[in-house]
Amino acid sequence: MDLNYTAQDLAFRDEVRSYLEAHLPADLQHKVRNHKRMNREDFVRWHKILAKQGWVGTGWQVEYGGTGWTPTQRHIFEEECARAGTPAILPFGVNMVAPVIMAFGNQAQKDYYLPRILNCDDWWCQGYSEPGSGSDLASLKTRAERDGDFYIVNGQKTWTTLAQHADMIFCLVRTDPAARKQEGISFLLIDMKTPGITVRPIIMLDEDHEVNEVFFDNVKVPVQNLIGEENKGWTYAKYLLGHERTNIAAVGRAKRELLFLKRIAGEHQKNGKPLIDDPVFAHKVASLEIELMALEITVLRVISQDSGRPGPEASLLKIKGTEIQQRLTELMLETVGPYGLPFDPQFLEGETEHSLVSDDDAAALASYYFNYRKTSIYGGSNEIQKNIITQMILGL
Amino acid sequence: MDLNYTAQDLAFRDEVRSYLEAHLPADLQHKVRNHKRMNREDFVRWHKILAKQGWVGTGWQVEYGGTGWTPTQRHIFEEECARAGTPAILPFGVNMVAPVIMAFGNQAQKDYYLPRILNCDDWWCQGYSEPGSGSDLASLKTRAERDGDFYIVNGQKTWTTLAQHADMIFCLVRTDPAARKQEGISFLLIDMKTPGITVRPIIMLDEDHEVNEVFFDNVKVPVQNLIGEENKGWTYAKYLLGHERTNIAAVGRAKRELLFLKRIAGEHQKNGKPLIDDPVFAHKVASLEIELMALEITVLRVISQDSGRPGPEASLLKIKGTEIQQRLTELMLETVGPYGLPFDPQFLEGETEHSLVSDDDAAALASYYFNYRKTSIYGGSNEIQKNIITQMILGL
Amino acid sequence: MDFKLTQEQQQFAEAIRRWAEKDYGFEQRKHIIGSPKGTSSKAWSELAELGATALPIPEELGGFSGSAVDMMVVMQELGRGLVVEPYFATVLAAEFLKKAKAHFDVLEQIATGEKKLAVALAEKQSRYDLFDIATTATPNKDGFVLNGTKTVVLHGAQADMLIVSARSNENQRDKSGIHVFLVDANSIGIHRTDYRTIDGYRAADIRFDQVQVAPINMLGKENDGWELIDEIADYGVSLLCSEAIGIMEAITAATLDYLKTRQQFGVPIGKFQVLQHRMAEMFMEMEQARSMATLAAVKVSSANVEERRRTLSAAKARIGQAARYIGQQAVQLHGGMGVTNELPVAHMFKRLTTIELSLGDTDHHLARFVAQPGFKVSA
Amino acid sequence: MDFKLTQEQQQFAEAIRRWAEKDYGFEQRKHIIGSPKGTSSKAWSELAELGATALPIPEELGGFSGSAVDMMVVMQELGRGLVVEPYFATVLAAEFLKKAKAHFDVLEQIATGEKKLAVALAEKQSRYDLFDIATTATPNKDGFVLNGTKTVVLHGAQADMLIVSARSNENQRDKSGIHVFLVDANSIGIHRTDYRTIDGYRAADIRFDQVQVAPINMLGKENDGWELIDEIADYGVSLLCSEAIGIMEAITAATLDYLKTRQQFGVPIGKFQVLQHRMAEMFMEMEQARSMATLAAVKVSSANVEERRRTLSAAKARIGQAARYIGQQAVQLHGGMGVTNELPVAHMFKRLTTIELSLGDTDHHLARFVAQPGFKVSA
Repeated sequence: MDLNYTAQDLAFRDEVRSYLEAHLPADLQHKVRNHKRMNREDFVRWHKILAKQGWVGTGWQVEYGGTGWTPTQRHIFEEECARAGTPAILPFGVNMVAPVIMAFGNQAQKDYYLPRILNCDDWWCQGYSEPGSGSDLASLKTRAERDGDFYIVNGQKTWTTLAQHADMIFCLVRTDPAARKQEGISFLLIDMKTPGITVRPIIMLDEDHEVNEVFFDNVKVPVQNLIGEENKGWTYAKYLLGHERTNIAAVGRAKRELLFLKRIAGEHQKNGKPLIDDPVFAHKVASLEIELMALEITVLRVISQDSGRPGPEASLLKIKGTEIQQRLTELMLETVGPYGLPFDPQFLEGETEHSLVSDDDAAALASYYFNYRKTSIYGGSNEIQKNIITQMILGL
Repeated sequence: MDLNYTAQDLAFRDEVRSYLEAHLPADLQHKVRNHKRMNREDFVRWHKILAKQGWVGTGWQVEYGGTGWTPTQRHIFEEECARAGTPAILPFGVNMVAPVIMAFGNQAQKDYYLPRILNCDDWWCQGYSEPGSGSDLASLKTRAERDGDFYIVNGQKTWTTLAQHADMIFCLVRTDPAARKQEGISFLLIDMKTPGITVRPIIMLDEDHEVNEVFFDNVKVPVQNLIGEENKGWTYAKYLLGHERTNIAAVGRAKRELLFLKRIAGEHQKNGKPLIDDPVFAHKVASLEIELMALEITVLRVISQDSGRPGPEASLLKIKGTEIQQRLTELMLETVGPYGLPFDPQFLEGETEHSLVSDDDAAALASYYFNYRKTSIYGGSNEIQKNIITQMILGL
Repeated sequence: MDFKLTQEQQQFAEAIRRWAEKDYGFEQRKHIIGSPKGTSSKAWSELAELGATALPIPEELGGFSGSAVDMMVVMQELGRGLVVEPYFATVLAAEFLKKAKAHFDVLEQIATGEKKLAVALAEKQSRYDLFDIATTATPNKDGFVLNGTKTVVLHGAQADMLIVSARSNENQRDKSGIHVFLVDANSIGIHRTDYRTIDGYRAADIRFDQVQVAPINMLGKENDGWELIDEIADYGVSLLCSEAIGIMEAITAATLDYLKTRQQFGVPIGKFQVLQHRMAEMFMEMEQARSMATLAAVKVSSANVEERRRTLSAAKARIGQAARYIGQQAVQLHGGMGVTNELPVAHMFKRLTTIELSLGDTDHHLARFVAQPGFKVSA
Repeated sequence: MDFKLTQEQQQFAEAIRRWAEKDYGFEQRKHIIGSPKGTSSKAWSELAELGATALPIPEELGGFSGSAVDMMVVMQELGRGLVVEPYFATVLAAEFLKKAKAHFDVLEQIATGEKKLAVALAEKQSRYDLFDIATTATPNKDGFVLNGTKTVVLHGAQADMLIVSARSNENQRDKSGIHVFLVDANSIGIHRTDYRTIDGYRAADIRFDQVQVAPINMLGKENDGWELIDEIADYGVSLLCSEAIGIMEAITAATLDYLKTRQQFGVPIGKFQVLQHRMAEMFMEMEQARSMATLAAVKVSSANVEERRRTLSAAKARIGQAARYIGQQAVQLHGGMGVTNELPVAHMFKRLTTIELSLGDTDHHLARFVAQPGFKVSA
């Protein structure tokens, strides 16, 4: 039993920390720390900075341009990024489609796509969910019919994150409608510029444009864009779903947000004293902080147990991680109270000065609270995660 | 909209209150208010005092010796009894078997049993649950086979409250094993002195002897002890289950217990000040008190809506009532903390002086907390109550 | 004891409900919110025609002398319809004039729908302590001069007149030394910044720069404004509680409907026991909240000040808790659809949330409940 | 970073577990609890033979110099077996002697199992504030004279010697002026009232009536006992946290088993989704608690006092919360059987409850966590 990092790990942490201090642009950091909205350019800029350093493929093997880090190093890197307040490296390319290409793609696909992913030459999005499928992913209906050297794709995807910026989409499509639900599904890569694709925004409850519907109307996709074998797509999708859960607990970000919460609760007053000195509020913050302390150890236990790829315990990390994130947003909104009501999307985009009496800190917090309700729904709702614990861990 | 009692109701309340002040024996009141254990004699004494006043059959029609009170009057009476701290009138005779006898019994049964119930000449207990039946009551297995003028009863009942004191038991027995689950059940009254009956105590987690197993080994029961028709017992049982829920919210008792909680939280210290002045603890008490205020209004809304016999809303009252009762016991135990640990059953029975340094108030509180875990289990577990709400109110 | 609504109350409720369903539907509302003004003159006229603006005004001033219970009925329906018009702000302001028995002409104009008002009490530092006032009222020969800034004034920019609190002494958190004024919103020296709020309403920051107010415009007793504010804030709480009940009914019904129709794994999701019990919890929360909203509407008129404060704070705390649970769970049970702006459920959730943060949140009111002298001895 | 137990730790755990299963089963335990003494000399000898009593004692005094993590392993197994012997009391007392580096003979006798000790700190008024001491220590020519009463002293009547706190000044809640003594439990003037506790343990009220103590029996520095008490109370907290984890594992396993075997409505009740998710919640609570118990065992030896206090209070608070949830839900899922004394589940529930109330409950430790200077700036 030794809960300390090794000297090597500590040296690595210092290296990452110094690098981030030197290379993270102040304007991006400010946006992240203040819960402002990130645009395409923000994401790409940060991705390319990290790509230059060779720190994008943190879960990739070295042969593909990855870092070859240990699970502990990856964890440290993610924690340091969160601590500093970097924009996210969006997972759709690096952590979702890339592992599938590495595992099941052919050499040409690897040679073409992987370097482009590392360097953010393509913006990827994910075509899994469909209207009506919800938690029952395998019930998807989008059809792909073989026609010579092409598949003709017809159907609709939904909840497609940031598809409005995307160059490429990876899709689950049904190639054998006669087969059973999980069979007859294939995994296709589709160029978003192909005629017949329409992207329709879905506006979220904080009025942000984060997800979309993507419509396919006789979209011609070259057969060389098929990953692996036809009708084996569900296997690849399940493989990917395992990968998706990396860092899902988001302990590092939660620690940064907890500091933010403590700071604003030290500035807002209750009974003429800082809110953080109110025993009732302080107890709520303390309970949350302790939950986070516990989760951090739980994450480290999972990492130390295996190769860094969590099994069904990932469900626990997802549930607890999102509960903590949501609770943080609740307490932030409680802290600013009525000063959280003013709504100024342009300010959140970083385009205008905030004209209000109420402080800048408060401006994004209601949106943040509302937006984060999604975290217990997406990536397999927390109810689905409990089903997984029930079945895979408890054997009920 | 008028949330005040009428002048008549207020006069009635004053009458009840004065009566209880004059007639409730101080020793019984002391036991009740201090969560001590009641013995057979305690229950009988109070029952007979009320019987003299004619206030036992509060839900009975006047023709059977009942009070003929309105639902509001019954509510006021129950509230006043709770406020004063009277022993309970045990429901098994008055509120459970009596309504069944009135509705489905023959004249001889009415003439014989009902006056005896009012006057507590017989101590009744309930033979419903069986090992293995749990929430699935209709799966009962106890057999009654007709043999001339008798039924021969074989089987086992369990969770039989205070059967160790009982003169009579009303039982659900299976008279037609070939019929479907809910059919083939009959409703029998059985004299506990009949040869072949054995009562085995089940000791509760607070070591109290409150429930029992009752074994029937070729017990001969005269056929005139059958209620209504053979094989129609399930109908009568369901009728009774509706009656069982009267006053299940127990608002009056909770109000008395809340005062007890506030008193002891004013006496125990935290940080050198009364615990009730600690903001965190005070908030917990306040939340509970507000829940109770809400429940009181909810109860009154239900009473004012119908004839006083709640439908599926009774499930809400049961759940919220037991949640409040359990929360009260939690906060009481939190209040006394380690002083609740000493365990002296003889003191709880009222037989000895408490020899400990720690105060008398604390003596029963751990037992009380542990014992009250049953409230979310018995009478249809709170999970079953939520099923009822789901089906009967929400139509899911 | 009687929980029934009168026939008139029921008719009033039905009239407003029909109007909201027909003339204030989801698309119309969206359009209004997106308009430059953020409110609808047409809707306001219709509310006046329906008698809603006249309801709380005394009969002798052209109103219906509606009680707090009458107002409960209306607020429930406006909640159900998610109506974002300046009704709450106006009737809350009207209550100041009624209690102060002053400016009957304004009350008459409120009744007819000619005038809208807003209540400018909160400041940057006050949070939920409305006695925490930095705005000053300095006496001069013509009355008083106001200086200071009020913030997040609900419908402050849409109002014709404002109720404003200001201070005569230096002690920012002193409960004495507070004046309350009725001020024309277009007075010289008033600068209003209008903005949207997250729930689709409008609010404003209002700066008072040497604003002259006549002595006749002081409401209630000099330096004694806190009592008036405290009492009327409780009235506002009872209105918000009722509004919340209307929203809870609508959001619960929408969620129940979704559970019955949305299919997953081949069955309606309402067949999953976990979701069933969640829905049962939402139902119970709503019923407990409804009980407290009813109690609040009855007790807000209590002459016993402690009873009023105690009950209203209990109601706001309980309803805040229910609002959060019901709102969050309604969204959760709607899954992905719940977090878009495309269904009413998200808008109901947002309004339930801002109600929790208006006129004191759950913790604020729990603390106020505890602070009442009777807390330690009553049950 | 390494969360693995050493091979020795695993072997130790297995040995204790086998012993508890074989020689300290449900019926044997019931018999011991019902016996006049309430503990078992035989079990104590066996624990000594297994090396449990020697584990925390320094090697040079016949022990194994076991670390807090070693003790975690043992306490988990004693928790799993619901062992009611005076092990916790004795090793907590031993820690006073170890930290004070005194009375090596007593430590040797603890290692061999010859002596049992208890810790008499709490008083009628102290609740969880162990510095709140009314018992007085008056200096005289032979050392000190103790007067006062300690209450709910765990295994106080079964102990051969007692650790006692007493005060040299008049200020009952002053953190200075506190002495700690080692006192022979059979000294003249000591009156012990033995009784059962609700969880099957024994405790005593102990009156000190002019009890003479020699100067050599003062532990640590004069007037400076609070630091010692505070540190060792944290050690006790870490032991209790580990014990709780052992119980949680057992009660969770028993409940899971019950869900799989108990039939209702024709299926195992574990097929009902609501009960499945309840069980999943229990599992998550246990895992979060386990993380904190591990952290506590590691950080209890930290030289950074604030880090120690902060972590130990965090652990006790988190485990108290998990203990309550898991205990209550295990009983609930067992239905009627859960509220009888006939299954181990009820006894585990009771012990989990009393652990929550020992050495500071959840609120006490949350407040202590908040009171650490770093709370406002650390995460």
